[in-house]
Amino acid sequence: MNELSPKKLTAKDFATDQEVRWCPGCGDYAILKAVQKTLADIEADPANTVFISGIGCSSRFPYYMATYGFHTIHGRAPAFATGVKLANPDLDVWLVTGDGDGLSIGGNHMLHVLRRNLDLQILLFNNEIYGLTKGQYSPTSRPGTRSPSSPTGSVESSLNPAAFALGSGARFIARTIDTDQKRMPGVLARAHAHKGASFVEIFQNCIVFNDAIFADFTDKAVAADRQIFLEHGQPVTFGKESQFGIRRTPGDLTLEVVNLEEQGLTTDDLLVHDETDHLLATMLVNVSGTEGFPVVLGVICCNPGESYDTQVSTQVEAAQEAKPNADMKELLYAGSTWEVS
Amino acid sequence: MNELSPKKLTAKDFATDQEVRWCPGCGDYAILKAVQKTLADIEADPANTVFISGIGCSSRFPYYMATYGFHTIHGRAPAFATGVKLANPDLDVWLVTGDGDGLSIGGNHMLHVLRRNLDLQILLFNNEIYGLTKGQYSPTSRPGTRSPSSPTGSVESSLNPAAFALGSGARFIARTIDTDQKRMPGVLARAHAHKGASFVEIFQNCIVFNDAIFADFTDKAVAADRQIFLEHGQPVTFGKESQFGIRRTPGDLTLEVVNLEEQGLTTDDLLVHDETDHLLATMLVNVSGTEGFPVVLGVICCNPGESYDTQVSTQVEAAQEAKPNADMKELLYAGSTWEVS
Amino acid sequence: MATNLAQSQASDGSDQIASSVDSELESVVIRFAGDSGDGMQLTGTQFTHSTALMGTDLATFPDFPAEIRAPAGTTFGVSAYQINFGARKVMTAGDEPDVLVAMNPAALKVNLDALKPGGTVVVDTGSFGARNLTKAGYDENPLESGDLSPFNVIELDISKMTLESVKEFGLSNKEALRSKNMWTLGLMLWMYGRQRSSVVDWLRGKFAKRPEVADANIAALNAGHAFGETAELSGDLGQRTVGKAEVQPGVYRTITGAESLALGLVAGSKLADLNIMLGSYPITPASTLLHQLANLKQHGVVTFQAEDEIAAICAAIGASFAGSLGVTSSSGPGIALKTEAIGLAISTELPLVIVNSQRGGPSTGLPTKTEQSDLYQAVYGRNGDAPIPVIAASAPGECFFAAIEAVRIATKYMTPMILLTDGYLANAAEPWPIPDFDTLEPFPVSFVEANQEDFRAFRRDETTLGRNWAIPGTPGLEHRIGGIEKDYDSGNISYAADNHQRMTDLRAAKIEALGRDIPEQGIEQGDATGKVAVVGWGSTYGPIYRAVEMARAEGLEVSQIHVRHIWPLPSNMEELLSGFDHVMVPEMNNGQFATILRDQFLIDTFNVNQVNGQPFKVSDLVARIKELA
Amino acid sequence: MATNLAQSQASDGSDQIASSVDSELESVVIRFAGDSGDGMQLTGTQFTHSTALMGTDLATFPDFPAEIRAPAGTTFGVSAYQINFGARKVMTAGDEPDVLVAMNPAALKVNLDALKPGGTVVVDTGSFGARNLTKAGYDENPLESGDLSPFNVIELDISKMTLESVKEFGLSNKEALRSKNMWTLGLMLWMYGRQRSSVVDWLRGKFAKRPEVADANIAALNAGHAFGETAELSGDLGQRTVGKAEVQPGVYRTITGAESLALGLVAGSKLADLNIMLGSYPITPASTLLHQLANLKQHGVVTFQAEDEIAAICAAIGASFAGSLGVTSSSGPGIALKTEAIGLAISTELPLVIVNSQRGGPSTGLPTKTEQSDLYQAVYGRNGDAPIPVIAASAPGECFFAAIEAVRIATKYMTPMILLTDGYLANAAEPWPIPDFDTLEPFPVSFVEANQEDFRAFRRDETTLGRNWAIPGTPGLEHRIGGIEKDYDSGNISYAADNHQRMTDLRAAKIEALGRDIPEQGIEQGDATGKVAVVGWGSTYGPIYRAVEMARAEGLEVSQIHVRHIWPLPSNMEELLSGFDHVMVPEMNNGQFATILRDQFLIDTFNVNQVNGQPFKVSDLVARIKELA
Ligand SMILES: Cc1ncc(C[n+]2csc(CCOP(=O)(O)OP(=O)(O)O)c2C)c(N)n1
Ligand SMILES: Cc1ncc(C[n+]2csc(CCOP(=O)(O)OP(=O)(O)O)c2C)c(N)n1
Ligand code: SF4
Ligand code: SF4
Ligand SMILES: [Mg+2]
Ligand SMILES: [Mg+2]
Repeated sequence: MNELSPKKLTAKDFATDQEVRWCPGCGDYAILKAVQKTLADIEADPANTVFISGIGCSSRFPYYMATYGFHTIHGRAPAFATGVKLANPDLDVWLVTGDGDGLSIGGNHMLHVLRRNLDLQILLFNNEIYGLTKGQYSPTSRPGTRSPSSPTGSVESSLNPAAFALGSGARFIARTIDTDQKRMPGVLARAHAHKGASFVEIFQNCIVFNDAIFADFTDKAVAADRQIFLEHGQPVTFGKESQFGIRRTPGDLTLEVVNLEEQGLTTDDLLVHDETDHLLATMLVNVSGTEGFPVVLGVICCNPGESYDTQVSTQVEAAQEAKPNADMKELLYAGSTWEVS
Repeated sequence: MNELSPKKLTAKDFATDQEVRWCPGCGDYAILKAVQKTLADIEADPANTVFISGIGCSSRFPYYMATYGFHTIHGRAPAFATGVKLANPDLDVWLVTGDGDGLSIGGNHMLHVLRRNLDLQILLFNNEIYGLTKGQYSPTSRPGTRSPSSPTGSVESSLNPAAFALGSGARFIARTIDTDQKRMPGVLARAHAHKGASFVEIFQNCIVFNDAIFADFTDKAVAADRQIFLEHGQPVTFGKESQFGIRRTPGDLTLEVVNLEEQGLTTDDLLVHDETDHLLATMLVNVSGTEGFPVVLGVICCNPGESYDTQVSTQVEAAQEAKPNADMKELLYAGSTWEVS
Repeated sequence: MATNLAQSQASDGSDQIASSVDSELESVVIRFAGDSGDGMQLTGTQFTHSTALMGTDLATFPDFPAEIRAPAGTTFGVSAYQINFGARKVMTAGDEPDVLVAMNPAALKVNLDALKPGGTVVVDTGSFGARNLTKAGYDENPLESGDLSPFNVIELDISKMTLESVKEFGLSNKEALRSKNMWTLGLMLWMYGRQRSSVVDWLRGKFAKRPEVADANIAALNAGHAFGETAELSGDLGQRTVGKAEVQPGVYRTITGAESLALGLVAGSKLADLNIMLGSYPITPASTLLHQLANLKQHGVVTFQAEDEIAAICAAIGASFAGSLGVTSSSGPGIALKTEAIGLAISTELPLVIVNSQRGGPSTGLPTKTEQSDLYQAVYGRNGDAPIPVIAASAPGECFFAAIEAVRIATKYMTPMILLTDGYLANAAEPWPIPDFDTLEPFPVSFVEANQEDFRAFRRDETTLGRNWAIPGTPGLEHRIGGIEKDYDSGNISYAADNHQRMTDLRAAKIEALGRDIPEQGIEQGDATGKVAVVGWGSTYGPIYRAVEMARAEGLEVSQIHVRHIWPLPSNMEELLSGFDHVMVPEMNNGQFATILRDQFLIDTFNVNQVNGQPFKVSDLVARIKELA
Repeated sequence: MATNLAQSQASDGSDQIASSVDSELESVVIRFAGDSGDGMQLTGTQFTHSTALMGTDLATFPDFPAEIRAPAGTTFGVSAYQINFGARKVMTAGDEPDVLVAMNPAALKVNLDALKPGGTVVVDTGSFGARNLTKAGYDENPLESGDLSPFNVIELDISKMTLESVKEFGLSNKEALRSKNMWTLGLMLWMYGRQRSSVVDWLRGKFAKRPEVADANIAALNAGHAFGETAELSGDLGQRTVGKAEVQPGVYRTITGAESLALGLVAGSKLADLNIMLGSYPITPASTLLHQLANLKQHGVVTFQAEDEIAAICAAIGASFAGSLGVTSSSGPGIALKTEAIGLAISTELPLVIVNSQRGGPSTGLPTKTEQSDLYQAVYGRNGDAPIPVIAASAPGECFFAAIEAVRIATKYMTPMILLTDGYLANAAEPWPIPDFDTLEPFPVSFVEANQEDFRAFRRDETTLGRNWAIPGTPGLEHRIGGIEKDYDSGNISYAADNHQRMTDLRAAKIEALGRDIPEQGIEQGDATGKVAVVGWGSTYGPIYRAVEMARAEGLEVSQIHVRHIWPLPSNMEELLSGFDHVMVPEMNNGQFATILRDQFLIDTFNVNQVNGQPFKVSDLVARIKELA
């Protein structure tokens, strides 16, 4: 810990002197602001914090954080993060990636870092497009997306990042929106508090190549009716007057949207969010945003388990305790030896 | 189609003259037999059939099939298969891979071939170990597995291949066991009949490095009580006398095991398997084999959608129809030209 | 491409003529520079197009930032487009611009150094406010500080005049200002007597769905043009005439390297009688080829945007296995990822064209800058003894022919092969005499026919050593291949020591066989013996051509040799080089091709290396030639 | 390693002595061959161990099939282990065995060709049934056909005698037969007068949980030994004495290259005062290093079995960034996958040791065979101008010192570096004088200290040009690095043309600086000038040593130069080579190191290339030397 800076840091203290190089109006600016605020809120130590990214517009992020940072190569950030944590588990690691970086070329590392449950925060900036390479469709782009590489429309199904993460064994899943400055720092703080791999999908607007792709649920006019912000232990409601809710379809293994007043129901009839329930999380992210269903935001799943780096350290420490005098000489002389004189 | 061989082929006709090079007693032999029988059953045309594999003991498979075959490089078989199908969508492609090949180094290609829904059959030989490289733990190895690379026990969580496949958007998921010669051909034939990516996990015994790892549900003595073989539209029962069943836990979003007689229930009270239900499939593969739950086998999910290769062909054909006279000259002269004389 | 035109030369050693004569110029270099958002690339392209349509020869150099759209007004957000056009063969985009159009202070700051002394600067004073000056890092307004005194400065409030010209269309201020580039283009078109009609057509097409935007842009274009015509600006802003080039008769179009490459691959596939399956993953500056080919489905082209570069090449190899022409394309870091799979294609002897659009390295390097530093990777960069043919394209239009040659080699020799281009070639444009496709020699492949008795997958042609290509779907030829060493005949796995030696020798012999099948190395300019041979490859063709031409004009005994076949080298190469006292090898890398020449022929080379992301300057090359000749 | 021992030589040009003398032999080569399931590797290892314990010098060559456990009785499932041991310095495992132990017909079939004329064959007749003969592809029983007449054949029903010896332990027939190898080992130990005690200890340890199995194996071992002692087999099966070697005094152990490499890396990390973080993905023959290091957690070693080779190297780079010694290890195809990331390590100037255990290529190639064909990949195989130091280990025990040198270079020069070993080195064993760790010079790294005023991540040491290493967790040094070109001072992104040139030059200068810091190239044997210099690198050390020694014994004017520092080359290399009329370069590849020598020094080389998965034969090398000397 940095003993020389006892003074409480503000969001501004986490900004670097580097000029920010995103397109004017890009959603990345808002995320940067929220992350800087989060670090101030959680009283992060800049010396102990490392931002690691791959390649993409989003992956420029580390340059703008006054912490340690590593802008690596395309898709491999989770692997670098793993090495950093194995070398020094005390470091606080944040990973910034995009839908192309993290789910196209980097899908495998994403899978395995989640499966292993390395202790870090993964921020996936999902703008459903390759920004940096000028607008080709990505694995999260919707079928039919016209782009330079799909002039007659993409014919690929889009990946649901949260469902993929859950299938990969993720234990913390959350979602937020670039412009949601009010709630994003809270979600990020939760991700940080979770010891293990925390996967946060951030809906991010690429104003140049995919403008307004999330407008159907982020526009102010529709936001209240098209977004659910989950809270653990709370009944799941939404709408301007919390007039809607989600409940288990009676007698079926599904969820349904209800109108409390119209259907004469109370919040007691509603699903109570249980963030420790992996299967409920899977259900929620699968129905999220489908016909008639709002988009599910907030902490969807938080079901901690021991982290990979902790377990590795434990084994190393155990070995060191078991052989406290392990030195080079002992090692060189291990096994049978003989002397020639 | 091969017009010269109207005679019906037998399983033997699908064997090559190459000496089979697996360890004596390896589960791969049984799978080979079942696949050869399946091809005979479905009257496959050897000339039109291609087996593609990566690297591993399992990936030696193509050498033993009297069809076209490509033993490629580690983890990349899905990508080769994609190229084959895009070049010639009429070919019938089978992909053989292992838990290391398909889920460790090849996890990303697996994800994307499933997401795109390329029309092929994927046979994942899961022996929960790296066979060919002499027994290191794999992504499906259970935590604590001792192996040359984890002498004090692996500290990684194991991946559930079927759950991962579902999270990746797979539309056909099935499971079978190497020794189950009776039911495997039926499962494989179903996979073949499904147009799109069919993912079949085969529990395979590696007698040398991971012997009997599946014995707790494959041993004859326990098989009936520890396996569920799903049938679409049928109530889910198991046990020697079908005395057990699965039902939805009343009032909860979970499944539970019941003893029909003891609990005074009938098959009408049980869950009826619906293979088109993606979410039910996710539930089933997640509870499968956990405390008190048998292992779920058979066709778990079959919910077809248009395949990637078909859609690509459709676009190419549409372009060709729209410009039936597209020739090189037209192409060279496209755009503005001027003449210098 | 290399035609010997006798002509007068600029004295400063560059591929351009000083603009001292006002009325009739032989060639002019203009650089348009502005914010990324100012549309300078479009302006440049449209100017190029109008110029080309008039039968003027030209070469261009687009130079843009890595950022998609950097914040307005910053120096790192400046985007530039340079064009050299003239009444004679133009080989480069010019060392130093005669005219710099600077749309804001940052553009001025970044580009002023390049301007030739006495050159003309056109600035938009409307963008020289305090905010923009600060952003550009100017403490003082350069228009007032005297910094510009060595130049002819033309100060115009382009912003204001643009707003004025489009006000009738009711656009927002922001939107209206977007037409600044068209106003400027109008002025420049007037200045050099080019037509506006092609620009108008293009605007109508581009904004078909927003006719008011098209109208505004056209109005701005016309206003700029009219300003030139009506404003009483003599001398500095007078109209110049640039003569027509003496170019060969024929039908022309403008073409960039990426376009020409796409056309060449399609042409090659037609000559080979195959469909193309391109597996690719976006990466700068290679993506353009993917974009181009994605639009050519009507020619039987299938494009696969893979999840990564590895999947891209593996899919291409799979497609070749199944009987298509597999093609994959990327740039340095992406090619690096393909290394393992290239080894498989070599081992299984399947045809494959691998296009590398080189960019600044190592690692991510300078993605939008040009470089030739992936030659080592191409020739040597694999595990095992894994030889592979490598050729390099040298000019935008020539990419077409290089691509055809690549397809020919890959299919005839059943081998993967690497075609090197670079960021400069990909983006640079030139007028291109459209070739007559019917005169090109076809080289159709023949797949093994069904039910051959005694078929063996690894039997091969005795001359080319290319093996049998038998594709899935063919009855009776079922066989299996893979990356483990194969029996030289059946293709079955073989661990035999002798067989491995035999196959290793065979893979080397295949390359030697190809060496006997490629054209002898010619000489671009100069005699077959002499003092200095300047040996180049790739996109340095233009600057080297001009430099050698100038040196020769001064009477120096120097010849130009430009190599397309990097590996194997043409069979007469050693003899050719032995005829010169000095072999100078200019490369935009640290001497990679020189390594090959030195190893192969044990000749000393004089390496001229520049690794700064920029093409060579003609004047620099001339100076280096003088050191030797 | 190279000690000049005057000694008599076998006339057939090999590193062994004909077994013509019955009582006291100078050296003997035995090859144990059997089914993969017969435990030949264990037999060989145990024989080696017992032999080494007696102070006899030795070298071994394990050669096993790619299959894990091929079906019993097949030729492709034959596994062999060769040992050369003797009363003098032993440099190779021997060209041809004096004694072949063949546990079944397939083993006989595969190995008989290698046996020296007049050599001895020990066969287990119990396994020469019709089924096994057919599986091995024998139409006729070779024991009856006369095929073996050139040899001394010792026919023993080892199977039956083994069953007999273990019958008291109540094992199944199948299990009992597993002890055949111990019976055979017992016999061979008796024959060469070695002790059984170390084998007994090992069996007790290995089967600690199944004492009945240990007992059975020990019984078989003793029975084989007793058989030799009691059976009245004179001559052919008499006891031989192999004298002690005149080896340097000291404490010894046997060591394989993989073991020695692991120890060297740990030693290097201790000398550098760092912890190791190895990122690796299993691959033959590199996995052993992962296995070795996974067992050394008590030395602060962390091992990460990554999901693939890319993740493995990226994690290692991440660990270096965070202040560990990042190490990654693989073989050809896996190294290929690491190419892109190596570029990043070069660009970010982080220390990293990349170990390549070479195997037969290209592509999957021959995974269990040895080769030196990844040198091009190591020196040249990257995009961009991306130089990296490369060194090669030459013998099992020497891997220890090569590894230390690798760690020294990587940390001192802040650079990734490649250490080449190969399949032969990884598996071969030799007696090793255990070095005194305390005499090794430490080279502790110093991280930048907290809160430095005016800290710049890319400032560097003036001599080594190694940059500042400032690690996360250190207050006041927060900074960001990446793969885009960096400002030469601050390390911030820089697209400036001049800066890119400067950084490119700097990366090249770093390699030159290292060139001044490595030892001058020495001469292993012979004079500093002469007719022929035999220049080798890597695991060919042994055969080349013996070949040069023999040629010199015949009076030829030949010297041996063995290069550890492949890139950069030692500074005196050019001068050294210029002192010879001929430079012969033997390589187990198609001439890759020769390319470097030719390019660097413009000298002609006489390349001796063998690419068949096997080490050179001494006799072959001698013959090639004679062509020149
Ligand atoms: C190995 C490699 N392949 C390809 C690229 C080119 N590339 C850079 S970023 C990118 C995609 C970026 O998309 P995403 O991750 O969604 O980030 P965004 O720009 O949208 O924030 C690609 C394909 C590269 N830099 N390196
Ligand atoms: C690029 C590359 N990395 C590593 C290897 C080594 N390798 C071969 S197979 C294998 C794992 C095999 O495991 P799995 O896929 O589960 O197959 P199994 O042998 O168990 O059937 C590995 C690591 C390789 N051949 N190529
Ligand atoms: S291209 Fe899109 S994602 Fe990238 S900086 Fe611009 S707006 Fe943002
Ligand atoms: S190692 Fe295991 S998986 Fe491989 S062939 Fe042997 S038994 Fe089968
Ligand atoms: Mg994106
Ligand atoms: Mg496996």
